[in-house]
Amino acid sequence: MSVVTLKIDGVDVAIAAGSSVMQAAQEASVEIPRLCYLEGLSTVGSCRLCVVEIAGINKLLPACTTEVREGMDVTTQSPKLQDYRRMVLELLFGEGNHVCAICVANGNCELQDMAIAVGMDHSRFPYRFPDRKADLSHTQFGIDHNRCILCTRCVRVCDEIEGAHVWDVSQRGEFCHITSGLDQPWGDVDACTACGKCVDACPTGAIFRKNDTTGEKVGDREKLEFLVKARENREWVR
Amino acid sequence: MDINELHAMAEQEQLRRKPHRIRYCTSAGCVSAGAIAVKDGLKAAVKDGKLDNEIEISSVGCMGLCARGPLVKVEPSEIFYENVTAEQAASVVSTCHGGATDAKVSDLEHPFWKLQQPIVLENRGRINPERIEEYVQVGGYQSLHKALTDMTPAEVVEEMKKSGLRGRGGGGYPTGLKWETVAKMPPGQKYVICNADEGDPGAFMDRSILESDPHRVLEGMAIAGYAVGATHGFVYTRAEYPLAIKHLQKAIKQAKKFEFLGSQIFGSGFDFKVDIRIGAGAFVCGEETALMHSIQGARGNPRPRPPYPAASGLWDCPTLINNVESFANVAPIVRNGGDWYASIGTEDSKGTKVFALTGKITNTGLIEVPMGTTLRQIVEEMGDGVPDGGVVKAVQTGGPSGGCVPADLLDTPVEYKSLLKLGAIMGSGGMIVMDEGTKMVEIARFYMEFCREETCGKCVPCRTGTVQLYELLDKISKGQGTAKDVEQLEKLSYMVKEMSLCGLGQTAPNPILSTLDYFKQEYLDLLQSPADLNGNKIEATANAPSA
Amino acid sequence: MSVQNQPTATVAPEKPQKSASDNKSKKSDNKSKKKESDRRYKALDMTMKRHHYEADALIEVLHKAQDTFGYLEEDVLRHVAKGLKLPLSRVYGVATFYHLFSLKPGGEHTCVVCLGTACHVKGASELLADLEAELGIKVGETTSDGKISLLGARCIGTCGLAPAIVIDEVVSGKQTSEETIKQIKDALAQ
Amino acid sequence: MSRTVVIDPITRIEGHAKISVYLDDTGDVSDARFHVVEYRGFEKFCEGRPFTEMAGITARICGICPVSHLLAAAKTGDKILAVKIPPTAEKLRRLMNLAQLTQSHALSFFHLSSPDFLLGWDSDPAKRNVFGLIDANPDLARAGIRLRQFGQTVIEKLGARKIHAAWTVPGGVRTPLSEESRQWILDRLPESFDTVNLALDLFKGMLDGALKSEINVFGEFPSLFMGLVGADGKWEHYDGHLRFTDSDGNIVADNLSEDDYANFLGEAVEPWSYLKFPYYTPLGYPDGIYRVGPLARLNVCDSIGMDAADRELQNLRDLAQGVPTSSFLYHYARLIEILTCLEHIQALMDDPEITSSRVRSQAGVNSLNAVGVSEAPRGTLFHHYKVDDNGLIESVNLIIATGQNNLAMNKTVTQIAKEYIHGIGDGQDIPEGFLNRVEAGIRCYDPCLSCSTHAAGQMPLHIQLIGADGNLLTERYRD
Repeated sequence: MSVVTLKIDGVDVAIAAGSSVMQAAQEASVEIPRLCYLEGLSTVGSCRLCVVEIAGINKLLPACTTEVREGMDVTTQSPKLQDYRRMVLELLFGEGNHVCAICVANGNCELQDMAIAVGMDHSRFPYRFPDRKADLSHTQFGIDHNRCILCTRCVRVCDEIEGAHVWDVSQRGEFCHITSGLDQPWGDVDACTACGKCVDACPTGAIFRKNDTTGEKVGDREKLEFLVKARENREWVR
Repeated sequence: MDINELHAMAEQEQLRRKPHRIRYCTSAGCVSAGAIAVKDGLKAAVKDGKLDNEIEISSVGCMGLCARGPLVKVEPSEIFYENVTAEQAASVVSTCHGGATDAKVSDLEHPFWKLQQPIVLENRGRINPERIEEYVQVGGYQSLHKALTDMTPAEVVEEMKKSGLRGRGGGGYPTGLKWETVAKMPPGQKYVICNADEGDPGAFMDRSILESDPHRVLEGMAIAGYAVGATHGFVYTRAEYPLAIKHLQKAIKQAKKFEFLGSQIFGSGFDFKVDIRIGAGAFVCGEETALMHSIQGARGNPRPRPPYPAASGLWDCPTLINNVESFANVAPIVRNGGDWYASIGTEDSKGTKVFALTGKITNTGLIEVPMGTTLRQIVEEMGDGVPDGGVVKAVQTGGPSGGCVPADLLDTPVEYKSLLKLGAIMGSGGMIVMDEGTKMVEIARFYMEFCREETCGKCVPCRTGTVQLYELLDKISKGQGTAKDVEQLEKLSYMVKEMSLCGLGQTAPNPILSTLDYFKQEYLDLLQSPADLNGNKIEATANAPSA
Repeated sequence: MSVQNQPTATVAPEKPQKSASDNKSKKSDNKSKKKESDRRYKALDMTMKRHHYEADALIEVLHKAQDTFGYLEEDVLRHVAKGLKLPLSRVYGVATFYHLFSLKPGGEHTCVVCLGTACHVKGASELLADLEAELGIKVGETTSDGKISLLGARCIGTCGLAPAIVIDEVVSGKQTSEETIKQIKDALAQ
Repeated sequence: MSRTVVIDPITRIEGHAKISVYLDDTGDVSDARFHVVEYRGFEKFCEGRPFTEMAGITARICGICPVSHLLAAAKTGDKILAVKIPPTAEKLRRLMNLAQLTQSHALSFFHLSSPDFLLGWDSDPAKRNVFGLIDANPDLARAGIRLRQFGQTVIEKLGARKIHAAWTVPGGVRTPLSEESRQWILDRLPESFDTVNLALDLFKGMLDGALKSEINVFGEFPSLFMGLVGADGKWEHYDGHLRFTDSDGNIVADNLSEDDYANFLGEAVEPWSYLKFPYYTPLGYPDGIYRVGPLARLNVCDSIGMDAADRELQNLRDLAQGVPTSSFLYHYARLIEILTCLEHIQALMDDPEITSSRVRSQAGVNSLNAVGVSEAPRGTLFHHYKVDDNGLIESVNLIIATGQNNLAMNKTVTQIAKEYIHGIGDGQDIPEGFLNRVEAGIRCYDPCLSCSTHAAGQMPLHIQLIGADGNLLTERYRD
């Protein structure tokens, strides 16, 4: 396997060719903000938080989908990136109805973490207050579309890891939402195995266990990575 | 089929022809202006005069001057009549035998015609798009024959590179380089896609080409397939273009019948087939990765590039994707050589470009001009300016991805580089003229409404940024905005431009940014109170027209 | 859009049957028998077969379904999902992404107002507003009697004739509100 | 010429309200009204939310007594699950409510009301607050602050936060009490007892002297009283049944269940206030006036069931020569309740089961309609939810303690205004001390207007004098 060397925020990293800038950053212990990226799942590059600057390229590129190249010089933090990331988060907070105070994921929410990481304490854009619903029809889990940021981790984990493809995105643009089955109540979808992987994959409080109340959702996100590696490498011990 | 049969087919068509032909335009523009009634009138006149053996009434595709439809052309005298009515049909028929007509003759010396240089539209008014014989009669499929028998794939690619042709869909990537990249990918399954998902409002170049000369596109695709090593092509077209779909379907059927498509074309070892895929109403599918998802039966969500389709496209195979106009240029380039094509146009931009000239302009229609023609020539000379003595305020190019060029910059030549410098783009060819009555904030809002409704919703900046941009524009245009809103509008525009995943989002703020550049005073005049945050009266500094 | 809903005429006589299958009486035997007897499902099956039941043909199949049934009702989507071996959510996601697919029945007649730039510049928005007022519905809606749907189109490519409308497949250009309203009335009277 | 005095907003209460004083032609008071002018839409925006979130949402109604809402919401949730919660969970919930009563009453007495008593009705308004109290009587002020802190810390030790601790959940509570916390509570109890006894002695002394006349003026009128009592008729704050008594100590209704609240409680609406006017339906509106809160709880119970507190209760009843019916005695009742709470906390700390880790019952939605009740510091609090099959809220009704005292509060301000305000001529200002007494009439009830209107707003003061012709004569603002 060939190895390429590159610089991430001035740190030299050597990593297998074909890896992503995101993986290289992890190797270099550089934290890159992200929401749609989850180790073990395919990448979609949709949240745009992980965009980085690469010397010699005049476009911002997402770290999760950009392959490493020999001699790359990557900057993950700059005033411009910080400013743009903050705006992305402001847009996300304005788009849904994110009320941390009563959210199951309060204190354990990646959206919240990202807001803190980029210093977003309020949104300069007006809140849209969309009329969205919660679906508690499943016996064990619930989905509250108010808190969904459309990262599609649930869609991917259900399709790629569990193989049930309960979820998909329907509609378009601002009306996009996560749909179960034929836009049925989640509890009515035959394909659901109630495995709970989407609960663990969800970065916010959108998908949760039904008995969880404020701040009680403590997602085990590493579990998916563990599961993927367990299957690939036959290592069933964490 | 071999070359002799091809020539024989052309000859036969020549022999079949009657001494006179009257061509009527069947494009949507002329049809909705009454072309069908005119056709019925022409046919009736021929029948009544028992002239069936002498005069042939035949349809052609778009002849360009849509504003003055229905258009009728008489051959071999090559006289164009404008605004023909059913009542005038009989007198037009009579002109074949020296009769007189009160139908208005089009002035072919007018700049509208004179400044055009038809390459893509070279068969305009000359062939019936539904008859392959007519295409062959004007030299059709000879370029394909030449490529397959006289040239290696590498030589074809070389000619394309020499031609300097750049992607006519809007991106402007050098076509030859793209072909070369695909050609150099390891052998195996490769695809050719013709992007006919012409979604820009105000653009109908591709529709017109497909409706009027579908074989030219198929021939271009087949040559491309040969050059890059692909055996399967797709035309992805909008469902909103039923006539284009019909003509294309018919053309494919005919081409298969005469073995211009299929296996071992012209006796070579080259196989190529073309399928049509019909879109279902999604502007974003004009984006190449979204388009490929759509062909594969999925939601039209774009994906990050790289990998580019040339490396990994349809079903992860190397895929060449060009738009209709690009493919329509291929046959002439192969026929006449890349150097010939490169001799037309300017240093930066070679060849010709087709534009749909619309909006507040007298001569709306379809034109093909050499690169380097100035906007002023197009708008004022060819288009005869704004009707009823109005004044041009701006010209919008590139649709929702483009920008507005103000009237004082109309001397800018049509070139990729010079348009980009003005914050506009070449785009696919929509050119919309706006007069003094046009409110630029309103125009920006219109385009943002379009983008807001057409964003696929995958990436955050585009999905929700367009909504917030629209709301800001709406607020400002209603006179409820503040200086802070204008500042936020600009900041957010840059963010959406730089952060969005695909071309739709990356260019969506262009109409805002270019109107902010050239017409900022119009924004400021709409503010709640014309004062900045410090209470000072605000006025735009640069390029503000006196309005 | 202009090309959708064209089989209105063929769908209309079968309406009672359709509304029966709409009834959510979940007696599957009854339903599958009905399906077998429904030649529209046969037509759909033939299209799927022609595409070798390839999942990639989903959009082609949905086009056919929309043409055949007039709109994509739930049973049809299920049938397609089963035929192409696709997850329901995937089929639903695709069906709702594209504007030409409709999950609700449209009106007997359609009036499409082109809202492209050229038409916009020449007053299409005002035209649309007048039609909305006349018909008492918003763009994208169907009158309560199911007679006519009012739709907007991105650009129908007849910019030379702006503002343009399409009533039941027929394009008319250079419209005024009065002319369009008259054409609608004529269409409804037929 | 007649006119109206408006005090808006009233200070040293939770929330935003104003008082209008209507003067007749002679400048005497003809009427006075207590208006609540805030509005919030809690009942509306809970619709469509999972019932499990109700504790978190409704706790946000108020920063002073969120525990009351947590408990009412959790109890309503228990009923939706149709489970019996583990015994330790009930004890811990009780512990939290006792701590909440303690801290809220301490706040009311020491921070909000005692400046009037200790510094004087007519003292400088700029110093007539807890800071003035610290200057004048630092030991008492500090003890009061520490007593409140004790209550808050107990809440924090249970729920990990001082306010809005989302710790009570349908089915029980989220975390058990640690041995360490139990020990901390035990350690701090003696000091707390000392403080409340000090305050009791001080206040009792004043009731015999400086504040003697106020008892007859601040809301002295007959009315019904409502509150929870235990199965044995003892003082209750968490469970039990509802009882109405009258001013003579007769039991008017007993063994009422909160489930049937709609049968005996009506809610009237007046155009001049966002605060509803609940009344006891058998007597109609406005004759069905009843009072809730500390004094009502002491009036409806047979006894408290704790030694020291029962001694003080007897003292109160002796002072009133029967049933205490003056709202001024709410202050006294509050101190007695603090003592009661401390004794109950002491008892719970001695219960070996209190640190058990079995604190939560799990179940699905089993009942679609449920009413929960708890005794908040200010009185009885009802939560009524209807949910769909999946547990999403379809409708919510909240009946808040303060609202139930609305009729009584209006009656009290009228009574006080008539007593102190006479012959106010045109252009003549009302002495500030008089206005302060009118406000203090409201503070007897320690109203929580945020809760009662589910409202948002600030709390400055606004007074208006309005003539008989309805014209505004003068205004005064206090920020």
